[in-house]
Amino acid sequence: MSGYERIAFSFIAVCLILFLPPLLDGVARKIKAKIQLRQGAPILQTYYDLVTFLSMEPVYPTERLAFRLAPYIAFASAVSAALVLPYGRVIPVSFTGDIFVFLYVLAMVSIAYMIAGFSLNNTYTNTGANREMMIMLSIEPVLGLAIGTLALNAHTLRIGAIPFAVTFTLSVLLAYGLLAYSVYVEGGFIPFDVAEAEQEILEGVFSEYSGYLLGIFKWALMIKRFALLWLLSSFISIPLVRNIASGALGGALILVIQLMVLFLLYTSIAVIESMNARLRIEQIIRQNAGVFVCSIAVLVLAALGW
Amino acid sequence: MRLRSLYVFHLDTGACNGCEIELFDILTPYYDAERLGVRLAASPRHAHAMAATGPLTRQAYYAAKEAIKAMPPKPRIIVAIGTCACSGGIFYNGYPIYRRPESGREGQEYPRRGGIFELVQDLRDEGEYVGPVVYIPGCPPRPEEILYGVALALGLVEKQVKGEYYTEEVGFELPEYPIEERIRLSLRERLKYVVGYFDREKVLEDFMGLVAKAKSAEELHGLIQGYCLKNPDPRVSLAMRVLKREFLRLKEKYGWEVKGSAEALQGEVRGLQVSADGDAGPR
Amino acid sequence: MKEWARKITDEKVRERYVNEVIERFRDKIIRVERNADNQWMIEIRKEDLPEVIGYIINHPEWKETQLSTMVGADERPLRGKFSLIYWISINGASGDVFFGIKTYISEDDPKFPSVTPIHPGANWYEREVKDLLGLIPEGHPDPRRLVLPDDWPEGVYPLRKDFHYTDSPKREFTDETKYPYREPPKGTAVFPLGPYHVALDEPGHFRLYVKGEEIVDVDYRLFYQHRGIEKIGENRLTYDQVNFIAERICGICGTAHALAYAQAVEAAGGVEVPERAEYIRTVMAEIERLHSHLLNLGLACHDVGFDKGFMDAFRLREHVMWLAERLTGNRKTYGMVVIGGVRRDFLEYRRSMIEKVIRELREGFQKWADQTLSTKTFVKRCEGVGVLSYKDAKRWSSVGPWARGSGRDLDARRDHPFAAYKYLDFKVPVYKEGDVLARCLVRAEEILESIWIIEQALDEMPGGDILAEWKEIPPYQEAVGFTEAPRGEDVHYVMTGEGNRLYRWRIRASTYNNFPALPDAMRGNSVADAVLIIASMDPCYSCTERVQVVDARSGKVRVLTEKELTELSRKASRGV
Amino acid sequence: MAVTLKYPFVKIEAPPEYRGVPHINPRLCIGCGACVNACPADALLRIDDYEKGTRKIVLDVGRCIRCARCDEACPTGAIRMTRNFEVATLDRKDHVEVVELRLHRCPNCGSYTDYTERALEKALQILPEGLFDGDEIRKRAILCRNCRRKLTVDDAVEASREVVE
Repeated sequence: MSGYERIAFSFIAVCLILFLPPLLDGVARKIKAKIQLRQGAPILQTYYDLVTFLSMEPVYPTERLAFRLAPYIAFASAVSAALVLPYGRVIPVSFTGDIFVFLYVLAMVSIAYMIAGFSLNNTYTNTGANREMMIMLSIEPVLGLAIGTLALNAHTLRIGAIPFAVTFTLSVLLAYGLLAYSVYVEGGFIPFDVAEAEQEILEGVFSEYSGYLLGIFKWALMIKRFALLWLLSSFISIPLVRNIASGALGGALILVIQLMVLFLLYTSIAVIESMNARLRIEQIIRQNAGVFVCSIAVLVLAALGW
Repeated sequence: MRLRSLYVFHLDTGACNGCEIELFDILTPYYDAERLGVRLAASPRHAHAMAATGPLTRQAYYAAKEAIKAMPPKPRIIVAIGTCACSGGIFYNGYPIYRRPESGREGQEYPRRGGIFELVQDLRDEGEYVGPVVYIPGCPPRPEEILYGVALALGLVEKQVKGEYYTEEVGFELPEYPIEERIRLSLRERLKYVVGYFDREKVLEDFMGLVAKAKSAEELHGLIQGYCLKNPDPRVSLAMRVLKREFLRLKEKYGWEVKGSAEALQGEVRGLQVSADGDAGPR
Repeated sequence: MKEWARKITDEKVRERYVNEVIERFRDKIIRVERNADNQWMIEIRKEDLPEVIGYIINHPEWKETQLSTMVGADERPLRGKFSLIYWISINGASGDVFFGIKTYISEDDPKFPSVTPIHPGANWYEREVKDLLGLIPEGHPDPRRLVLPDDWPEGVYPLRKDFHYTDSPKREFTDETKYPYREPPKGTAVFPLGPYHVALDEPGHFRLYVKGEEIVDVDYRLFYQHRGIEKIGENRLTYDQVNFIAERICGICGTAHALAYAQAVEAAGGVEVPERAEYIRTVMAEIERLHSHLLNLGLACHDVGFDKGFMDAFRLREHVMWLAERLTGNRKTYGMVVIGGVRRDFLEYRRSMIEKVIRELREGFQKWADQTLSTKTFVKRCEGVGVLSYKDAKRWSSVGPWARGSGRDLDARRDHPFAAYKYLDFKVPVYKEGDVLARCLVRAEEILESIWIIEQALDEMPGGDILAEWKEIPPYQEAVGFTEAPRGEDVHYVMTGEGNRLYRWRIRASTYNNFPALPDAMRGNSVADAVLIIASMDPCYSCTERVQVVDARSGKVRVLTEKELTELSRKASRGV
Repeated sequence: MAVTLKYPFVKIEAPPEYRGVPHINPRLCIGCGACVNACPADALLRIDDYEKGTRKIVLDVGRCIRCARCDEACPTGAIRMTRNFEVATLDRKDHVEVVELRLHRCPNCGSYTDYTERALEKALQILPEGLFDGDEIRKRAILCRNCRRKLTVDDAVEASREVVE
């Protein structure tokens, strides 16, 4: 792999991480609007929203530093999570054991959300933080086990290297299912968006944020969703084309397919979202507990070599 | 820079829900305010604009004040939706409605005071920044009306109304009709009970047209028969016949000379009564 | 049943009810007077209030007895005393009777024994007369302020005749004058809801006392929207103008209020309404019910994050709104009903417009219901949530779909036929489960019933005038007017006055009777469902494939028996 | 297919039955004040100035609840519900329409009466010509209330004004 390819793809990666998520959000909004038989916002609307928020002064309901820092922590964590994933044949940041880093920084986004929620004496933010915590605690192990199963199969602890090495067995296929589920839940899509439920708890933690802090926070969450879905899309697309793609051109091919799968995923998620109502938190926890048991079984299967 | 994104927080200061639901309505498929970048904000902290409805009751006043203060310092656009928010509406001087002392409670001031502006003025007096107020009257305003107001706030359209001050110089018209003004007014009043205030103008106009053509009561009778045959609406036909009966009765009452013999006319009037009361309306 | 047949049976039944009360309390009754066809006023001493009212309301054989409204009036200029009237109705299609239990209270001793301990449904009414007239209910379990704003001074009573309607006295707004909420139960946290909460379309403050996410108890402060309408109606406006403020009591069920008011004045003043006007009123009331129920079903979807259902319901509803706009000139606040009749006629083209819209609506609504009930996550959120037992519904005198979802079989359209309902045939859906889904099914069925009612009314609409001429209303006549709004029975009491103005006007909206029952429905549920339950008191969810079956068989709702319908909806409620 | 209307980018007309904002045609208004009495929301005002001899009929669209009672009451059809609804503005003054009319001055004593010149003209138009001695009434109708009382004339104008109102 040439240095140029590395630099070019890393640059593209950073651009994608920062600027693609709002577009994806806009696309999702447009799709939902179309399903509801209305025109919907322009595809670029999320950019406009972000720009207006980022250009506005926030109001500080508290003096606590945690409140001010939380959006930045979330943003940095989300970007870091996205950076350990493969873009074409290039992984911008890669080292042994980055699986754990990925899971860790992903959790950090949620933790930042909780820090923010608990830094205020407000029932809505507290409830939002509480729900986020419960969801994270119930789904992160599933995500970890799913990736762990795949890592076991691929014999690598680099998350970006897994899709290049994974072989298809029963346990891997099941792990893919679990991965998809946990990505969906962790992404906070309907029916699992209880932490930011607008009608129930006024978007939870966000209810006290304003101005550019809100902008950064929302951006961070979009990047987190992007990272999660990019993970899934990489795991789907790279094994398909890894044998025929070599060199910089191959990398570009992979990237294109990754993007296509990503858009496909986003589209289907938007469709699922508009066809569902939000669940109650205890319903979600019950469901996730069941899935967790399954994921342990899958890991055992993988350990047995199936 | 034109605002391309407008998060609106909805503030109900005691409205009847008519405006609330129309506000919801502009988010729904036929109107879809999202295409203009409008979204309902969950919290005043996110809001660029505050959509206020209601006449501002005293109980809501304090909470409403806190809500506006919780908004980011700028732009704080206030969108007053509905007549109540614009000026207090029909409730303007009820005892639980908030009004500033200088607005009085029974004044003859104009533009009429009341509604959300009382709160805006209080906040400005306290030194809080509050942005422009867009007034969207209506009871409740149609969704298009609200969209128009929002578009005005976003700078997408130009305003169309302008205050007017007319004096005698505009001139005076006292229109003449084919029938005497007093009789016209009586007939107009009678029609209110038959077809209602809205449709009566059209019916009366048609009737006067026929009267102008007719030279005698018989001829009028014939013309009205013809009109009813052409017009398939039984309600309009009924109204026409009622009008004719009333018209002939009034003519007689005031001692005008009615063409045709009195006896024939009497018989006709009686006949009309039967037909007007008997076969009226669709069954 | 034909009208004359109903009248004859009714008269006998009525006599039985009235005679029984008179027999039993012979020595306690001071005066009995028949105010209107179905309204008897019985005057008693104030000490006997709890006994007499308790007897009628808790009568074991009388069906669905109900405290319909309670009126306090300042009759000092007339008789030197205050008056109280408890209006109790008998429902359940077992006789059309309203009892007005009246008592006078002197100014020197403005106390009366509270009825609330016997019938909790009187809770708000008695707090309200305390606020507005200064009559003190003795033995009331919760004598906190209800109606007046927190910054209203003590000892000023706006509904007394010596209070000028535009006065607005104030006291300092401090922490002490703030509403005294109940202390949270041990080990609970307070979860405030409102007054400005996105999903509550009106302001009201709720305190949910929660353990984790479970609601243990609820307290509330409402009347953020108290606008002093009664006082304005008694002072500033004339009889005809009051219709328009009555319409603006509620922007969603305005016609029901305007109609209730008009009927009250018509009953008090002996104004005969032309038959055609009655039919037009009926059609307008049903069109209003259509849009209101669609709205409520849509908002229920919105409250659980199911935006597709919300958008689709509103898309359907929009056609009803456009229809209303073309019929009356406005999408809401139709301005149709006035004393003596209606203001606009249904010309031929308007008739065919209605027919077309309701035909399309029936189809569209069935599709919507199908789609919504096949959304598993949505049904999961509604089933078994916010259960209101029959006992609770009865003891709070709840009305409308909120009560019918809990098994109360009452509907003013059938039990106290007004407008043209006496000539029409329709069913009153009742469900026993008492949860949010049950309320939803009631509403969904009512949409179909409404369509059916409109079809009949258009077919049978007679000719004639649409407005009666009336010159003068005799002063100091009392009567109540009642309608079935989309949310339940609305009752307006009027006492006519001099100078083309009302002496006393008492509005009782349906939610007034439903709201006090809300804490009972919310206890034990999750915080996440709080908004949904609140919404379901008023709006509701979807209906089911049952609707499709109904149409596929015959195109008419009539064909299915009640039993079949109930079975089908049971299936629906068990899961899709 | 999206059903969204293109408004406000494409104009939409309200249906013919729509009750939009009312508008006073100043050429028809006679300043009788029937609309002011009918208005439940006090969106219409009648402000008399006996010094200057003017009457102002003020319509504030921002207070109007669009019940069309004024339309119903107006004897000359001067105030009418239009189909216009695009009246949002940032300045409440844009909502106010004022018609200023001259009050009739009594030719006998020179003080202003409580009706306008135009209302008098209208009243004379309504007066039944054949019924009484028209000229006599016409002579008395133009006097102010006091002068008329002095002349002990029956209140024909009042009667006709009642018809108007």
